[in-house]
Amino acid sequence: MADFNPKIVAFVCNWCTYAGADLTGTSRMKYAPQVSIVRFPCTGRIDFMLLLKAFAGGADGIIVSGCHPNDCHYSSGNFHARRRWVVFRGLMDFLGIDVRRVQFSWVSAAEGAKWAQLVNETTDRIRRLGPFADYQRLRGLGVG
Amino acid sequence: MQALRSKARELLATKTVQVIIGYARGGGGRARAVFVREAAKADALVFDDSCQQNLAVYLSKPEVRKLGKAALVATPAALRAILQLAAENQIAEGELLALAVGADDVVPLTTFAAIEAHVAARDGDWSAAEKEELHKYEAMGLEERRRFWEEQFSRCLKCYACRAACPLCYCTRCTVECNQPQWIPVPAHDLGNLEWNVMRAMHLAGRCVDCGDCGRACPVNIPLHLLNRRLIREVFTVFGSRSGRSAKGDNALSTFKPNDPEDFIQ
Amino acid sequence: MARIGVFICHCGENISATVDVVKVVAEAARIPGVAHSVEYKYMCSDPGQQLVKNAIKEKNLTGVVVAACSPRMHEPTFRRACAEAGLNPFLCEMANIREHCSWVHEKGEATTQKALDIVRTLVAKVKKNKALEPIKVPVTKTALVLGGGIAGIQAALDIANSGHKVILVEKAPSIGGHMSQLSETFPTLDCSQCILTPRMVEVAQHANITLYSYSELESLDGFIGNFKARIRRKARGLDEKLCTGCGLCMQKCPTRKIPSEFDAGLGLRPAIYVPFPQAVPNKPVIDREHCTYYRTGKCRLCEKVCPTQAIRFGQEDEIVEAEVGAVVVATGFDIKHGDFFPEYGYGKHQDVIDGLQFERLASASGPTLGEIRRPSDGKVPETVVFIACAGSRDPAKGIEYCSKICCMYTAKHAMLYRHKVHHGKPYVFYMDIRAGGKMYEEFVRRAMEEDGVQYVRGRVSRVYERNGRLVVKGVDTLLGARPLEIEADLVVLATAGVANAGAEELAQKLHVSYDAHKFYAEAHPKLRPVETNTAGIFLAGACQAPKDIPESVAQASGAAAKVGALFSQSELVREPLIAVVDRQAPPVYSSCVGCFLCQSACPYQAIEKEEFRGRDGQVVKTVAKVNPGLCQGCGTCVAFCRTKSIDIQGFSHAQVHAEVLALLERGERDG
Amino acid sequence: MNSMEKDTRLIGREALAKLFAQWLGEGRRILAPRRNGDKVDFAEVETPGEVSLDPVQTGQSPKGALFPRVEELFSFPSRDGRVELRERDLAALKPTVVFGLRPCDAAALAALAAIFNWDSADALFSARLAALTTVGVACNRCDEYCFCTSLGGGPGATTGSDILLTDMGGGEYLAEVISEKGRQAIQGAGTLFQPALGKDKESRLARVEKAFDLDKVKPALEALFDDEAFWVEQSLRCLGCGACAYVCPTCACFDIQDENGRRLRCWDSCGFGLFTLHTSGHNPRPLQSQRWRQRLMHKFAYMPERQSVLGCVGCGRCSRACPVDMNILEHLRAVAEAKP
Amino acid sequence: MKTGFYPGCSMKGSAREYSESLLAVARVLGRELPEVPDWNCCGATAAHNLDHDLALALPARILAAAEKKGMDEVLVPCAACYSRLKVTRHELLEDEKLRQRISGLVEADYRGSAKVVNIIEWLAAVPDLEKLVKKPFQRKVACYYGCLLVRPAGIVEFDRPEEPQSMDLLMAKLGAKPIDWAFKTECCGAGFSVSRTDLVAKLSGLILEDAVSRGAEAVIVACPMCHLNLDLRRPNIEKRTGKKYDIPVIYITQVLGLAMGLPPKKLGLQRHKVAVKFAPAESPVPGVSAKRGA
Repeated sequence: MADFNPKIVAFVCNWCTYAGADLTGTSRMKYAPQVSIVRFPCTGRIDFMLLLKAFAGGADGIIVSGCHPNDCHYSSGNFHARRRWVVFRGLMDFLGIDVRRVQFSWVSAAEGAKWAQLVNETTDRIRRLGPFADYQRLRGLGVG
Repeated sequence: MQALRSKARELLATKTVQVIIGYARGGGGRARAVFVREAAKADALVFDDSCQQNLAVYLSKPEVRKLGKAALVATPAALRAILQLAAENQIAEGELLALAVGADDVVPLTTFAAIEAHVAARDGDWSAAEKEELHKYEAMGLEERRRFWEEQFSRCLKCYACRAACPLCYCTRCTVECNQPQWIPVPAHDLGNLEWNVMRAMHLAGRCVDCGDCGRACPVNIPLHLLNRRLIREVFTVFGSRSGRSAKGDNALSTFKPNDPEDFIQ
Repeated sequence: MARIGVFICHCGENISATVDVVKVVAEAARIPGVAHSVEYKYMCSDPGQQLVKNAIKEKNLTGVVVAACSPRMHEPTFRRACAEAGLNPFLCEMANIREHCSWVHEKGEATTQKALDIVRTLVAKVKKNKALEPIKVPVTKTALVLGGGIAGIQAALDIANSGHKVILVEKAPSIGGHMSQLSETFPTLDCSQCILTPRMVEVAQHANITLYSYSELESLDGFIGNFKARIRRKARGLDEKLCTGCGLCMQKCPTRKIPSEFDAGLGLRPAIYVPFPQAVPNKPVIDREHCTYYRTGKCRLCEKVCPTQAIRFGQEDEIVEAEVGAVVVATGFDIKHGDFFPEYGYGKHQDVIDGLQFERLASASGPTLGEIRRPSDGKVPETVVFIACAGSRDPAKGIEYCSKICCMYTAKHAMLYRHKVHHGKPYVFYMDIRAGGKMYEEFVRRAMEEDGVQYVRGRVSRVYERNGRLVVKGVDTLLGARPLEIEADLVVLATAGVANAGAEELAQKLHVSYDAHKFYAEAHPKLRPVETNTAGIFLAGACQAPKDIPESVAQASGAAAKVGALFSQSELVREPLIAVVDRQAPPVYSSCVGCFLCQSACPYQAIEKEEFRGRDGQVVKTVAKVNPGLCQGCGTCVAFCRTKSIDIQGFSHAQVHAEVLALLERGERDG
Repeated sequence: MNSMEKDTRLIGREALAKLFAQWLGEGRRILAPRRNGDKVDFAEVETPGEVSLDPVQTGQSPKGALFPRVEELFSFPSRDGRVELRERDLAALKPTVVFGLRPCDAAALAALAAIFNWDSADALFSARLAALTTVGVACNRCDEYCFCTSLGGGPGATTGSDILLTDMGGGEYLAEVISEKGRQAIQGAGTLFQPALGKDKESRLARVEKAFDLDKVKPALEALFDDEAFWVEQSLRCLGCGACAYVCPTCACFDIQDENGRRLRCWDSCGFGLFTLHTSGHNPRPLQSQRWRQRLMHKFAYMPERQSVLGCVGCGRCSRACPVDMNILEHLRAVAEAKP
Repeated sequence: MKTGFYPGCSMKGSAREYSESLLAVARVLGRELPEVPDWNCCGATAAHNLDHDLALALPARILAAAEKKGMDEVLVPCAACYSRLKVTRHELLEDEKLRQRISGLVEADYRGSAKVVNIIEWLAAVPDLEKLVKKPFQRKVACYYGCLLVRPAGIVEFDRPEEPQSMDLLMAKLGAKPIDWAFKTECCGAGFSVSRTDLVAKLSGLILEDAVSRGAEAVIVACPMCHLNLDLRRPNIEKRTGKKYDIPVIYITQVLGLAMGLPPKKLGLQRHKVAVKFAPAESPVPGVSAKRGA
């Protein structure tokens, strides 16, 4: 699986993680290029449907990251997001979908290094898990 | 049952309500919903184990609302649905009264407070069988579970009977009907079916009142209620809240505690 | 049909070093909807911006994607450029191919491919962008200043002098803050009271300033330009209008042995008191905890002696409401009382005191009338040891940060001691001396060289009593780490400057963020040092971090200037990146079903109910509505909405959905 | 088609198995009622053993063989902005035998064809139909939901079947070869059959009583069109799901969706509020009562008018599938007996 | 809660009375104290001066063994051992890679479930200890914590590093009167107890002097090193200060034992160099020979 280049989508909030990822850049820390970032105002904005869309679109893994608890630029968006993800993970697991494919994280604007580490670790994990074939297969099934 | 009929007669005769939403004998030994508007027809009402449907679903149907103030023959699940609908601003105090039918009596519940009390007094855990049913699937391996649901969903027709039967699927525009952008594929292919069912379950998380009508309504027998059950337990064990218990209660997902668990967050 | 212009920046070498810019330009040109695709060395330069402007006009572009640095860097730049070229600024997006790509990946195909992915994503997004108009909200031209220390006073005066109304709220009975407690101030050694009290009086007399002393903020709602403040005026126990401040009540009060807060516990005050003679307002308060009448129901002596019958025992707290357009938080700091270092014996030995207490000892208005006498027996101390960094810069036992003011005031203390006790021997134990500031270093040198203060570079391990004297056990690291014992009569701890006790609670009332030490967080550590993350709320003084007087004053004036700028316009223009609820023609009105789950989720109480009535006047539908003033655009409501009726401008469903799909397209797209 | 002289024979279980083998050998796929859990539905089988004919009706109709839940009409993959159009390869459609469909389902094929080939012939549908052979099995049982006889059909009706089998008991089936297609399906299998020797199926057939007078229905419907109260009353219980339409052998409403470069045709239902929703937000059928009316009108008034065929064959599936026990038979009776 | 007992070398040698008294007390408390199976040297003080891996490996092996035996906590009465085990646990849990490497070295996996507790923590956790006091130990005592029990603060996270209180509180429970003194956590010179006895004499001398000058009747210790230096090295101390000190040095467990009314012999009091006897006003603790010297 080492040669497999996973597609990973990162849903991040504008104020902490996006800024943190900027810091990774300004600090010139290197990380795996398989991850692409979609910017949101807040993790609270991130609709679970988008995660489904990402998988349906062929993502092998997903990162969702925002401000640490109590750091939310909007004071509580990340708290709502956190609850949403608790439920979402429960459902995914019950449906037999490997929750390790979605990595949730808090990365602050000061944690450039943590972002790099998060991306690398997630990329490695997804590599080990391999392509999300079970899900991508579904695109084709059930059409006469 | 006699108690129910006479109560219904009284309520209609005294014009306390304009309609009784209850059960009548249907085809093939089934019970079916009936809307009794004349005291004389109250004898059509029945109540027994075949009366499963959550009649609260009719509270958001315009034609039924037009009939005027209703008395709803309520199973425990229907009572919970009424509270949840109230909590979500769909029905107001005094718009209806609930008839909680007991072994040989019928208790009219005229206020939400009364319904809350009634529900609280009889609130219980799932039966051993119900727990076992859920556990059966959780005991499966991840892959086994995936195969199971993939097969189940491959049969889904996207007829939306699950949605239509659900008292809390009262939205006049469902996410699946949004096409700018198209959130969920319209066709009933495997991907569309999975996304539809995930969305349905997620949108009921913290709201589902556990009546099981989604599963019962499914013409291809997909055990949909299990998805809701799984999340009901998640919400209860993790956030300690249960929907359909209060007419004011906040939805578990639109509230939070600063110290909610986050062991899964890196 | 969309006509998108893609502008790819080399950023000198910053991008082109690892990304094949030329290839990205070529590939981007083939993305459906892209009408124009070019590269340039420095897109943010004037010629670069000109490139964008010209293309907008010549190719009449419907959207612009600038692939360069982070939007957090130059989004405003290019949006402005677009606006100047006649394109709605919100039709411009930035593709971050520097911070998120060229800087973090090695040169190679994968990196170029990712740059292209990012561009494609933003092209897909911008195609869904809508022209937006800025939101205008009215501004109430009254400022609320919280805290009547020197920072609050300065801010209040500056705002008032620029012609705007100010409400100054101070929780203590008098304004003045810590500065009023100080003896003399470094580096000039002029008397603190002498320079402060005129300002205090000016505040009291200023036509534009309403002073609420002995008051606290109860709650703050609303948003920039339109805050609603509720202020609790604590019951003084007297009618301020009648009281002339004659002070008779204080002289007659039988309960006199209460440790004075103003004298840092070294002096005593009666139960009805003004904290200090020059207090503003010069009206006493009754300390109900100690007052004999409140405790026993008897006495009322003050009431009897009051020449104007001003005493009001029954008085209760009063809540006043005020509409303000901006808030300046100047609630100051506190010094850590007690001990990070139990081994120093603060609280155990009477003669181990903190810096503020020494200020009072040295102050002419203090309990010893300016003579340095130690608390235990009133003796003039022969030897005084000052311990700097008593808690500061000590992650293990104290706090990480440098309290900043201690080096200077310790030098000042040592000096003052020598000036008052000529034969006295002052020692200062220090880690480093931080005397950055105009005339500061010189000041410290004076202490060492002219006033013969003994500076010992080393830490103190403990202070203990040995037959009547305090033994200070330390080490002199400059003399070969030699253990050192000094027998002292008085030990002064430069304890750390810490946030106020109530800082956290207030922050939550104000919805401003704060750091790990409960100091309020500025919007940007360098470029927005006086703003908070909450629009319309500004910071002044030590509530943000320990500061000395000049700094606090400077920042206060800065905050005042910000407020002035805000008040200079009658309408406030805000970015329209906020949530909106779907509206349709009757009989639908809106796809919203009015479950109002969004309402409880909204952090800003921005979701309101709107009722639609039919011809008969009956309410036919109740749906959600977003208050554009309150909404901050977090979008939490959006993710909750099952009918997808709430959307957020700038991050709309259509936009993010398109982004996600585009991101994963990667060219191939078979059934 | 049925003008030729009657060709009736007998066939036993084992022979049937051989016939299945022959079909598979000819490269046909066989769809037949197969049990899956507590449901019996049409699915691919290889031997008669897999076929389950015990329930009165399958849960879903066999219409999927001609009109799948989701089907690709054509695709238009695009790469780097260049779009290519790919027609569907009709020749690749597998010849199919639908075995064990009931006479009502067989009759339904005509209704489907009438719709798909009404104004213009639907190429894909027609190709599927051409490749389809129907081997019906007459009903020897029925239930309270059956009403084929009220609509001119019957438990032994041959319309739409290429071959009709009747279970004569003792593992013997009476086989009526009805059409040319039927004849082709048993070509070279003559030895598998015995002569019928005047055996008659009538005695084996279920009794389905006439439930209403069809002639009254169409005029009654037209008269009732504006009787809002009537339709509200009739449909109060209806929740507006699509179960009835999706199990119906004749319902042919569909939606067109473009997805990942494919144009898909998928089932739709006039029972859905969205079905008639205009872009403007206006909906000519905002209420369920109007949609229920539409359901009946379309099947019993519009189709006979436009396609001169009924939109219903009386299989009763919709009534069985309905989560709230809407029984179309009752509603038709009500219409027929209504005094507008 | 299964508690394992790590004696370490001194408990078996120079500090036998410490473990004797501990076990005696444990018996009264009804607490089992099984030794960690096949325990080895903790590595103090030499190992961490020589080889970092070794310094971690030795305690890691001990902890792994305890964990394997299902022990939830390991009681380490010797402050030096305590420090080593505690530091090792901290470092391994902080750094997963290191944990794996060291686990490899000792061919045993330590996951951190077995915690490390010192004698004071362990006793403090005993519910209403005071109820077991038969003979209140009514003496003015100087609670001497030494260096290793409370340091490094960030790692041991036990009590206040410079002004600890836990032993004082414990003593108060037993009826003693802890004095406020200055040398609670000063160094006794343990590191030099063999190589530079002169330094030991100097440092320990200061400790005794302060305790005595503030009227202490006994110094209470929770560390064999401290005891050795304050008790066994008493002659060196007296030689250096030219003063005589009768003040006994008693293990915390011995005090508890006495308070519980256990016979002094069971507590090994007779093993001390400095006899445990108090000012004539009080009767000497029964059963203890009054003679000085060995």
